[in-house]
Amino acid sequence: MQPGALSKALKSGAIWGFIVLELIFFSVAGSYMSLSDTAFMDWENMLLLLKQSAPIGIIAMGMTIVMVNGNIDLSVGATYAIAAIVLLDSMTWPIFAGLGDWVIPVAWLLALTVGTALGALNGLIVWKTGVDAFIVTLGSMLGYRGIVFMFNGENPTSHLNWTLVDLAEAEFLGLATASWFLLAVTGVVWFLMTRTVHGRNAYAIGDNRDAAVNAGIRVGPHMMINFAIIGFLAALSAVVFYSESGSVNPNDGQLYELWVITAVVLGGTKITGGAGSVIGTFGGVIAIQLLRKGLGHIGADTSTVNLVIGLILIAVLFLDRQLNVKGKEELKV
Amino acid sequence: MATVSKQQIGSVLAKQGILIAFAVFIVAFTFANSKFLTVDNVFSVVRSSAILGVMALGVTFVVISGNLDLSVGSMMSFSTIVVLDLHDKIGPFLAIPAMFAMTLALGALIGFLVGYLKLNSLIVTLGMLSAIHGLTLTYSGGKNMDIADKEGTWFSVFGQGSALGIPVPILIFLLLAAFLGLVLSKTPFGRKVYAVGGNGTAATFSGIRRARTVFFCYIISSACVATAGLIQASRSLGSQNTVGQGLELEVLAAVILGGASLMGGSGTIFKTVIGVLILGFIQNGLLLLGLQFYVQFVVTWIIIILAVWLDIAAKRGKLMSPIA
Amino acid sequence: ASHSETMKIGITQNNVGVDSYQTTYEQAFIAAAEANDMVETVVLDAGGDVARQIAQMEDLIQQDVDAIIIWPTNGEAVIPAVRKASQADIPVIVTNSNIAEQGQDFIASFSGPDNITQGSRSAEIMCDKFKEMGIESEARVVQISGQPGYTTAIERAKGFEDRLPEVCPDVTLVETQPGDWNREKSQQVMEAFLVKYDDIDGVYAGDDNMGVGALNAAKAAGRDGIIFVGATNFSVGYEAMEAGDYWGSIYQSPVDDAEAALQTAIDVLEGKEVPKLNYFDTPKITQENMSEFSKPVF
Amino acid sequence: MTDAKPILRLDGIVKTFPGVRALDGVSFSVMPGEVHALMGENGAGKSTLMKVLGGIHQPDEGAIYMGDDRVVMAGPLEAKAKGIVFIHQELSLAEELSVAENIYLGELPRKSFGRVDWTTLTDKTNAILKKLNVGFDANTLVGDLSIANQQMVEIARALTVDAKAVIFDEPTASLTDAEKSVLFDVISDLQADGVGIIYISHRMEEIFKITDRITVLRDGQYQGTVNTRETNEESVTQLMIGRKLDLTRNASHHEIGDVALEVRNLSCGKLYKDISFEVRRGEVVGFYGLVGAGRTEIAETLFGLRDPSAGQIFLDGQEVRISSPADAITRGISLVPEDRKGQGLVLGMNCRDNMTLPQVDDLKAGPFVAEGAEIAIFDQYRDQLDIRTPSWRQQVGNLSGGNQQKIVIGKWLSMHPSLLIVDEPTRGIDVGSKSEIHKLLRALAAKGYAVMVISSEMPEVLHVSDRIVAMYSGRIMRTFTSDEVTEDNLIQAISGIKADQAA
Ligand SMILES: Nc1ncnc2c1ncn2[C@@H]1O[C@H](COP(=O)(O)OP(=O)(O)OP(=O)(O)O)[C@@H](O)[C@H]1O
Ligand SMILES: Nc1ncnc2c1ncn2[C@@H]1O[C@H](COP(=O)(O)OP(=O)(O)OP(=O)(O)O)[C@@H](O)[C@H]1O
Ligand SMILES: [Mg+2]
Ligand SMILES: [Mg+2]
Repeated sequence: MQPGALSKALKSGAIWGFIVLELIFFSVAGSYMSLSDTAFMDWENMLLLLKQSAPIGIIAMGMTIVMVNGNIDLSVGATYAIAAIVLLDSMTWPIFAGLGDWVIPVAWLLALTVGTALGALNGLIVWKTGVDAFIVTLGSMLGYRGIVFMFNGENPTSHLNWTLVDLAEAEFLGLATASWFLLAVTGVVWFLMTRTVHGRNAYAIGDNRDAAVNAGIRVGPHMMINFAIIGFLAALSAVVFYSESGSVNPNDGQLYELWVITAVVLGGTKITGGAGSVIGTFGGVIAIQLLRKGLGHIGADTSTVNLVIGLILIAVLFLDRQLNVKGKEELKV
Repeated sequence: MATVSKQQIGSVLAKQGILIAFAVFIVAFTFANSKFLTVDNVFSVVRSSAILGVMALGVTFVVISGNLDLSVGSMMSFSTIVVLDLHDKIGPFLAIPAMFAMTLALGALIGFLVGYLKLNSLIVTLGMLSAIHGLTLTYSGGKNMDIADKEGTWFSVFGQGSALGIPVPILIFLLLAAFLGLVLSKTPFGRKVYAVGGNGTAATFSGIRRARTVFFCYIISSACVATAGLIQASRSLGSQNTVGQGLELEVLAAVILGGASLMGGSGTIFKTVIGVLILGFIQNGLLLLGLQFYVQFVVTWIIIILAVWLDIAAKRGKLMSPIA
Repeated sequence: ASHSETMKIGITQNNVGVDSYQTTYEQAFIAAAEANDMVETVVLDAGGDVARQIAQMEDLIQQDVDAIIIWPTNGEAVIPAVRKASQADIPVIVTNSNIAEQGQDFIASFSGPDNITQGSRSAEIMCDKFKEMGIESEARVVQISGQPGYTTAIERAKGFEDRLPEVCPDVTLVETQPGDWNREKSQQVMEAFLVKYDDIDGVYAGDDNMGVGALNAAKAAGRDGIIFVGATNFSVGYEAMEAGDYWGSIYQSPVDDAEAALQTAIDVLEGKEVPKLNYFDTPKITQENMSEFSKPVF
Repeated sequence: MTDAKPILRLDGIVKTFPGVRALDGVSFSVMPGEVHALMGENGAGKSTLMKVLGGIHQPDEGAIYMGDDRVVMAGPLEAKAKGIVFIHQELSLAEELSVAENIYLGELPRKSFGRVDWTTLTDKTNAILKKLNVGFDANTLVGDLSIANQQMVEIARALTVDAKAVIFDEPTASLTDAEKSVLFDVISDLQADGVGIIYISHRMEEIFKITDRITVLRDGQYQGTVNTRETNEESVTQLMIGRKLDLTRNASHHEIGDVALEVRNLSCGKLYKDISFEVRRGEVVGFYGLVGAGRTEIAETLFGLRDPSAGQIFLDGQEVRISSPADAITRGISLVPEDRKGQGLVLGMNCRDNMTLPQVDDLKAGPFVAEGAEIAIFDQYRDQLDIRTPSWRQQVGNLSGGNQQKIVIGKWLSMHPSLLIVDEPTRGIDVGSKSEIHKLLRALAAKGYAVMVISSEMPEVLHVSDRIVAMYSGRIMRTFTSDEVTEDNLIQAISGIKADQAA
């Protein structure tokens, strides 16, 4: 074991420890406070947890890449809504009328393409103008939301296709479609970030951009690709979720960016870039979903839920910090 | 000496990029709608921007110190609800200081967490956004808060009164901006804020108490939020729990539009004021043109990016970023 | 299932805390459930997020409650989740705003106000007043609608926009902008309207909160004689009517709303006949008849 | 060699920055197999010239030739593709990545599906590291390495590609002698392969040890090129600074006063143990040791940046607990830190504000900062330390490395401390200014300051110190007076050999 390995293991373990704490707490509290007869840690409930984590989780994987790369994307919620509209609306377009249920893959593809393009547009602006990603995506968070409303005014866009719903509700080996997508995305992004040149370069750029530039890494295209990936994943999340629900409100996906970022940061990704892990993000997503689910399970009311979620976020951060202090002789800066 | 004059133009542009963007924008709207540049309208815009603006003044300190404050919207709801509730219970004379004390206590808590415990400000203030909202709901029982005797209270002066022909919210905004502008640019404390945001380690090595500096930035921010809450409460003499919801991002947009860097260490109060006005005039201008709100969204997007782009392009002397 | 013992009823609300109507609804619901020994409830709030609401539906199904009440965040997106509940033999009662046609087969009943009718009634109130003032041939109206995307906002706007030309064909609706159910936002929108239009005779707001925001703007600008009509009579609106500043609204009580939903659920579980569409009445309220109504508590 | 064609030729390069003409028609060439030194004062334009060559800056005028072809270095990527390797003056590493990934940054070996070929990467890296004879392996995180070892990682990059020319911009600034000799071996290997080497350094002894020719710049202007064998330190210095330099050891003797600082049995975890020494007024005490010997940590403890785990500190005979730098400053202690970019400067701030930062609370006119007084302070130290900057308004980040260091020194001198601690004070500083700083340190001592000088340069320690504390691995091995110290016994002491064990 290399020096520091233990503290690192503890560090990446913090989120898992927190998840275990949550499970214990809600199981115990649930047995007193909940009127449900089924235990919180019921296997079915845990499978449901995985499924319910999918919408945020899939986007969070993309956010991990973008944040490791040293950027941030606040527009994912709006991209998610646009992709959902494209998905549902395109199924009713007259040109696809002859396709029957084959319109489904076409609509999926369209939605994913649009998401990817919107992500790439953010990336292109960041690259070419040099404006900070936070500002660019803060702007497009508004702009993309405006585009959402242009589609259908303030009305929801709906198309309930029961074939699609059945497909989305299907289970394979006991796991729902959404769960499979979440697991697959986690796997692929993990591979991308730890095993490929592109992923390692993303770390290098986020860690020390000047060094990456000096080493001849093409920083701009890398950033654009990563924005395209998060756009794709936001669209994928929409595709997975709206295939099942069939209708999108123009303000759906609002505040998703904040939840996603919270999950990613809880999972140990540095806000300034250069460090972070996909597995950690997975833990962060599960931790948040568990918290929401558990608070509902024990019957907390709205104001309590808000209060508790807020305080717990801060508490996790505090614990994480305590685990990371190197000792008394540490430099006091 | 052609190069020199070009350089001079460049450096003027670099310093005033955002102002020029602002001017261009005002002229364009004035041509588009004759009502735009009337005294009434300007007052109306500045008055309704005052609340956002006062909050942005405080957030400017936080951002320059290298941190974020996403809790301002939720905290503003809190101050508004509290002062309205206390107005009828203990009277405005006591309600105002009591509300300030409570809001400052929240600011102190955040300042303690971010400054002294060195927790990441994005997550802390995100957490506080949610927690303070919960607190407000608990405090109000989720109900709207209204002053019973709306006609008979002098409390309305902060939001509705005017002095010397100028609406009081505008006066408060401008006076506070002048005061905080001096604090930031001329006092030792202001210097320390820049140093801490620019390089916290170097600031510590220079004997600056970084934690304390950050702490006071959040105190200033919460004092501004309390002031904004006061104006808000006084303006409508009644309020919902969600009155400030979502303002945090608008405030941040204004601060950034003014040219403060999220990395910390740069930005000025004057530029933030310009940023606030740009946002206010965009919203108002588009409304006057009768555009749908979603067109406003798209236009705001484009203007934010163009303004910031112009600003940094002028600074680096090149339109396109040098990133390969 | 036998209901000799307690009934477990789960509710997932749209977005508690966004306005006092929903909060009062939640409190009234809890109070009504506590008053009834036979009922136990799980009260959940979707925070306006469809995904969270669907997850809550799944959780309630998984917890095997006896009935689910849903205040939909989106009248169509929740249909598959409602179908799941009905497939699990859990009756679903929709409250406050209905779900779409395709989902009707899966629900036991809808209980709530009729928002389209509310919109039409507001149009009638406005029109009647114009006629009384004799300006029905040239009056100009602006509309401040609720949060874009919400069924309630859309239905009320639709009811108003459809009905107004029927009753007052010469009144023009010059512009509509959303006020997001938010008093402050509405005030800002109204300020711009006032600058832009020299002649505004009437303002229709999607609820009284926004209506009062608009009223504040008009007062600050010193523009008198504008007729304000809202919906969901909040206590601020009621007070403004008392003061003579605000003309009329639609009286709708969240307590009635909540109690009706709970009672419908109990009736369904007890096997009683319930109508599919269980509207509770939301009458017109104006300065003239307001003494017949008690001041809203929210 | 004289007949050979240069591999690389820069012709009439001009480069201006706002307010600064950094290069004014500079020409320069490198032969294959040659080590060509580039010298000049701080801010003379050396790094800028190399950045032009490396594609980081585009010249305003002038041309670059490789062989007979005119080339354009549009960016670092092109420069690299053309066989130019640039080892930067400031560390340019990604701390969260491994040594191997850093060495091959931008050119990780690939397998199918864009995967990183880890086996090849590790093998190649370990081969290079073996050549460099360092104590870490390919998978170590760069952030866990000391500054010196990080510098070695930078140097390792020179060995990864088939370089035509390698630029070393002050590679030895933070290296110890052992590492330096490894570096020189690497350079002579490259030389043997016909690679052209450009070597920037302020250390004369290195220049005369390894280079073939020397080109000198002054204020962005070309001063001439000489064969190293045909010149000497004195004339090079004269070329650089335009005057002669007095390099004699400062023998000024003055009264040594009372004990200003006494440290008794001080320990700080594993960083250092059982440290005892004293520094008197009027005395300069040098601290010499290998990197990692714990000298910086002692300085940081005295400056309130670390809590000692045991032991006592006395200032003027009074036991004190120094809780923070602010506390240390009020007790009259100044610390010029080791890492100027990270710890010394706020790069985005202007020169004046950086210089007066520690005393900003004291320079007041009413509630405001007295800007006039600040400018006066800045002007005083700009003149005294010969800081090259167009005005106090310039951002410190735009100054050359050496001038940045002078700002840090000025900042702490202007505090008029009673105990001045300087950690590697002349890292990256040109010969002229270095001797000025040495003189200054002596003069401060003469004024009654107590001065601690931490340095990894033996000549420097020998030159300025009245006494020398030799450290090894967190412990004091021996304390020498200036009469008894020799290079040999000093080297023995810092290598962990006790005085009584020595021959
Ligand atoms: N990006 C920049 N913007 C403005 N001025 C710059 C910039 N980079 C360098 N300069 C200026 O150009 C001049 C030459 O700097 P350079 O870094 O080349 O010096 P140097 O010879 O390497 O000095 P040192 O020995 O101190 O490293 C200096 O006056 C410096 O302030
Ligand atoms: N045992 C060690 N293993 C790894 N790194 C170490 C070790 N000891 C010290 N370091 C690191 O090496 C660097 C230099 O150490 P330190 O500051 O103690 O040396 P120093 O004697 O001050 O030498 P110098 O100032 O000349 O570099 C520091 O960054 C420190 O963290
Ligand atoms: Mg240099
Ligand atoms: Mg050191």
